Amino acid sequence: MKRYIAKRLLLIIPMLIGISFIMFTVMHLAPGDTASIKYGMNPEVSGSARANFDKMYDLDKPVLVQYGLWVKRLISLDFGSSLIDDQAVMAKITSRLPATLLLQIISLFIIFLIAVPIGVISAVKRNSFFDRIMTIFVFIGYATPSFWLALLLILFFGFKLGWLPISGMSPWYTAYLDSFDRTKDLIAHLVLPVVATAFGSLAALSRYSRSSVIEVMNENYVLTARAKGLSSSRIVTAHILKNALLSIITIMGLSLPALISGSFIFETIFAWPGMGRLGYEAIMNYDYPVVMGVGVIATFLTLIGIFLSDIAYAFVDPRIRVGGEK
Amino acid sequence: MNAIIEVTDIKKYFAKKSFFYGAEKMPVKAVDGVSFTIDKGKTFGLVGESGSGKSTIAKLVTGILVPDSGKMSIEGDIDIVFQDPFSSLNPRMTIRDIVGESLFVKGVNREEIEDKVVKILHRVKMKNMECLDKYPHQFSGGERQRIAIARALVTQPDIVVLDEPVSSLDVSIQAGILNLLKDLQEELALTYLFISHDLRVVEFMSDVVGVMKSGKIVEIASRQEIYSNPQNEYTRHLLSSIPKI
Amino acid sequence: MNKRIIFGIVIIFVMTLSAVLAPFVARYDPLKMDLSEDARLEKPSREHFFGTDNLGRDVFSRMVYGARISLSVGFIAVFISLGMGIFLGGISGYYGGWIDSVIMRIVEIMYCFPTFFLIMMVITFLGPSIVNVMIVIGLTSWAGICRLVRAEFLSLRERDFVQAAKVQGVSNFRIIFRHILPNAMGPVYVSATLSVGGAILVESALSFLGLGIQIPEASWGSILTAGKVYIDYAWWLTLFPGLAILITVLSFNLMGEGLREVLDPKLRERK
Amino acid sequence: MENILKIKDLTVTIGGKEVLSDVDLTLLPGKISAIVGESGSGKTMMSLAILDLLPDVAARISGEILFRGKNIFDMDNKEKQNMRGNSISMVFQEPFTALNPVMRVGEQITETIAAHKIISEEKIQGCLKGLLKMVKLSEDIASCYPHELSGGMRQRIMLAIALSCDPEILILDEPTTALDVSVQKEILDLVMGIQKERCFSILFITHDFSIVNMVADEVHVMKNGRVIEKGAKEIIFKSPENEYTRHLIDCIPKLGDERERLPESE
Repeated sequence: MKRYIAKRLLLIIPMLIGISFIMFTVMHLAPGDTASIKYGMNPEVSGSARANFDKMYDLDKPVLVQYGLWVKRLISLDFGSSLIDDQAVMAKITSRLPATLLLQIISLFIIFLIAVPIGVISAVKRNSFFDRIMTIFVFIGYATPSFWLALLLILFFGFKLGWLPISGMSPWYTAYLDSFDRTKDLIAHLVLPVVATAFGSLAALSRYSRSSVIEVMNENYVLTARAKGLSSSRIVTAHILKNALLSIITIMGLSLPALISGSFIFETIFAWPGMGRLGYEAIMNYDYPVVMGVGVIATFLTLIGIFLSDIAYAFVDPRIRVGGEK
Repeated sequence: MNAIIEVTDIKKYFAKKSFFYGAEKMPVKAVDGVSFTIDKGKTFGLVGESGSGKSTIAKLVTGILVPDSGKMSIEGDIDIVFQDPFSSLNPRMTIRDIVGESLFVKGVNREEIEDKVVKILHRVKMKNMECLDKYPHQFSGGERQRIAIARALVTQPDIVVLDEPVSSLDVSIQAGILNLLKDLQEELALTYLFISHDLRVVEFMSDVVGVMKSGKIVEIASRQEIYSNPQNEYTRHLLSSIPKI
Repeated sequence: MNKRIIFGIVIIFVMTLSAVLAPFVARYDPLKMDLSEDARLEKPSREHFFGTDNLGRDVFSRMVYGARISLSVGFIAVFISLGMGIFLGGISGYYGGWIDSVIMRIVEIMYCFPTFFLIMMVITFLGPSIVNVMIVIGLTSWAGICRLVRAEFLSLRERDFVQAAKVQGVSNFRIIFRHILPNAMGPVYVSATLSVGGAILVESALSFLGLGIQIPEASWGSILTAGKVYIDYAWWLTLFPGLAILITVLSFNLMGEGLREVLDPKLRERK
Repeated sequence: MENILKIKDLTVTIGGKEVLSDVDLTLLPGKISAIVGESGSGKTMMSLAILDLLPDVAARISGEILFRGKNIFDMDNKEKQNMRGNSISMVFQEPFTALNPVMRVGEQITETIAAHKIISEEKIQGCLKGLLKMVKLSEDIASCYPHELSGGMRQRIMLAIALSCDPEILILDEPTTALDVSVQKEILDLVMGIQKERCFSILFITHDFSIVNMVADEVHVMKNGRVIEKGAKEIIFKSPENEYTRHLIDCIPKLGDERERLPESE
């Protein structure tokens, strides 16, 4: 088990290198090779930034050498500084990270807590009224353009009904509130972004949970459990759920990249002061150091998430935990 | 003696893959120094329990796998019939294409292929000849095994490896296939390597029998010797385990 | 026949047909502006089924032409990812060894990476255009199909009919194309159908962020985006394009799920 | 003698196809009855029907299965649960898939006891030790997961589960088909030994007449969902009335067989 964890953890490093290399190459795809053309696209780039940029990327050297040097600096978490305002990239990201993590983790919890029960109930009561309704919900949820949903949410709950705030996380007035009201205000600001973020994954995961539970229900050991005279609740909780959870955990891990991808859209729509919006703005401004920084950190977070799901999997599955494969 | 197959001290180890990357230190010794010879026109029966390495021998002799060490000399063409007729026939090919493929890849022309395919299907006693344009799932297990035998024999090989050819069939079907194999051997002067876990079937089919355990042949002798006067402890144990009628 | 497949096919067929026959289906020139006060932001009516936009253009006509772009992005992107996925997955699964290791590492990277960010980067740096959008979506979405094809190849490679073909001296080329590939395609069809919907969604999200199709051409996503400024008093500008995307993606998903039910032996009744 | 299980005119239809047709069968206390048949004969359906575990998909059932005089199709869920694993228990063919891979085998045994008996945890653990000893496994096996055990060991665990509540009827559905011959012998000897001691009834389902010869008192031969012949073992083997029965016995190669060819059926 320890070896398993260590190996999984070590795997993160080559993945990170591979992904950052792809991004690095993509940046060099931008038309023109020299820094001046890149600046030409954005008049906001200041003189000192240009100097920084040249230094940061050693643009006179071959791409591979440039990449090597960049990785060397990355080890000390030095992503250079922004071309727009000269701030250190790392500082910019760390100031935005908590907002993103808050939104993502809450969404993840909500997805898990709602989708799995929906899937299990639909599977156990297959073809019931509940199952049919949920199937329709799932198919629609899966096909809905999420940004469109976000717009509709803003239209109804923001403009028409005026129930919920539609943008930002903590406006200026929160400084004057006590902690209880501040939390209340934060929750109000979270509702719409969380709903928009969670909606698509919710549909996907409940569908997936349903089919994994059905698959497990067809296994011979479930027949054994029934032949033993166990009650149906015992069969579901002790035999079906734990086995179905194995594949659900895997898919949760694999859905993280989609969730992070969503953050670039939703943080922009809801003006959420997180890393996703930072990344989007950086791309639009050709702010390469920030783009690279956001890309690497986003990937790192995804990899950590997948690592955690691997650990959870190993924890549930004795074939990995105990070993001794026959 | 005119040995058509001569296998000397072949070995095949598989690196045991652990759950994720990296091989474990202890390889599985699937075949661990096996030697035997088969005379022309005879049947060599290879019997053993699961994991004994008998199927690996089939793959080594037919060239699907390459031995790590040892010598094999095989005089003549060789073909194979597998255990499971549900998996040994390509579900998306017609019977004509399945049986005729080995002729096709050798560049035999269309009429000749058709002719040979029809002849061999007659020979394995496929009852209706409308089967040519049908697909494997339209046949029963026994019929599929006949088709598999036809495929193996269409190029007129000298040697056929039969890897558990009746193990997944019902006993009443099994009898027909075993009889057919005996008939074909006589008509076409075939040499068989007959692999099975069932000592009774091996006794019925073989001239010489080898008993395998954990990658090694523990006893090898004529059929009469093995069944009436077994020398090895394990052979005796196996024989005593068979329920008697 | 499966109800879901029929529903999916009918809708996709109608959408595709009206996209192809756009000049006959649309009643107005999609680019014709009418800036007079009473022609702009008109509500849906008999004259203009889906109303008019801020420049007085007929939204229905724009959407019929937009279908051309949205659908072709979906189809071509999937075509690219299908080609790459089958090729790489096939050689990975059939040959194994170091080729397999290299390809699978790349696939894992694609899996663990928020690809949307990469797509945004590439489109921005290369400049947004329909062709770029198609290619980039295609090049970033092959990993799933690759893994699927590889898994099929790995298991089919060990099947007895492939082993038998090897014994009979059938060439690798023929084994791959005659024996393995036809048997591996079932799940690939399912995945490809579902991916078309996915690609349409990604294109619309890109357009929404201003990185997709550029004016004057329009996809459903960009029509929707242009309308979002007026969401408060011209709801039809966002509602109809969104619904069009939803219904189209839904049809592809239903068709894919239907295909899965038909093709997946696990879902069929057990013998 | 009074019967313990009586099946009357049982007909089961799945998806429009009759898998069992007018089956009659009587099980006597303390006796071993075998059901022999080839694939598709409906023998597995029989065993599932007795525990009312037939697949839900369009299974239409007529006829009666009387356990101690009560029709199991008239029982409510509670009564059925009480019967399954307690009065009638079952061992399946595939020891590799019949055990839950993520639960320790000890718990898979004890949960059966806990489901049927109201006794203390200590006593349950005592039962567990006794059961493991009975199937000739060491006590520390209880903390293993199924993947750590061999096929034969797993089938012993299945046997321990099935015997954990002292059933009156044990159904064995091809219990040794997936095992090697030497392991088969051990398992069969074990089952026969325990049965002699405890005198429950066994319904032994198999395709193999040589196993029937080894274990059974009574034999039922099935073909295409029908029982085509039944009777005491000695009679069936010596003078089968039905052509098919005779063929099934004759077509197996026997040790020391002098025949050049085996009889083929049409």
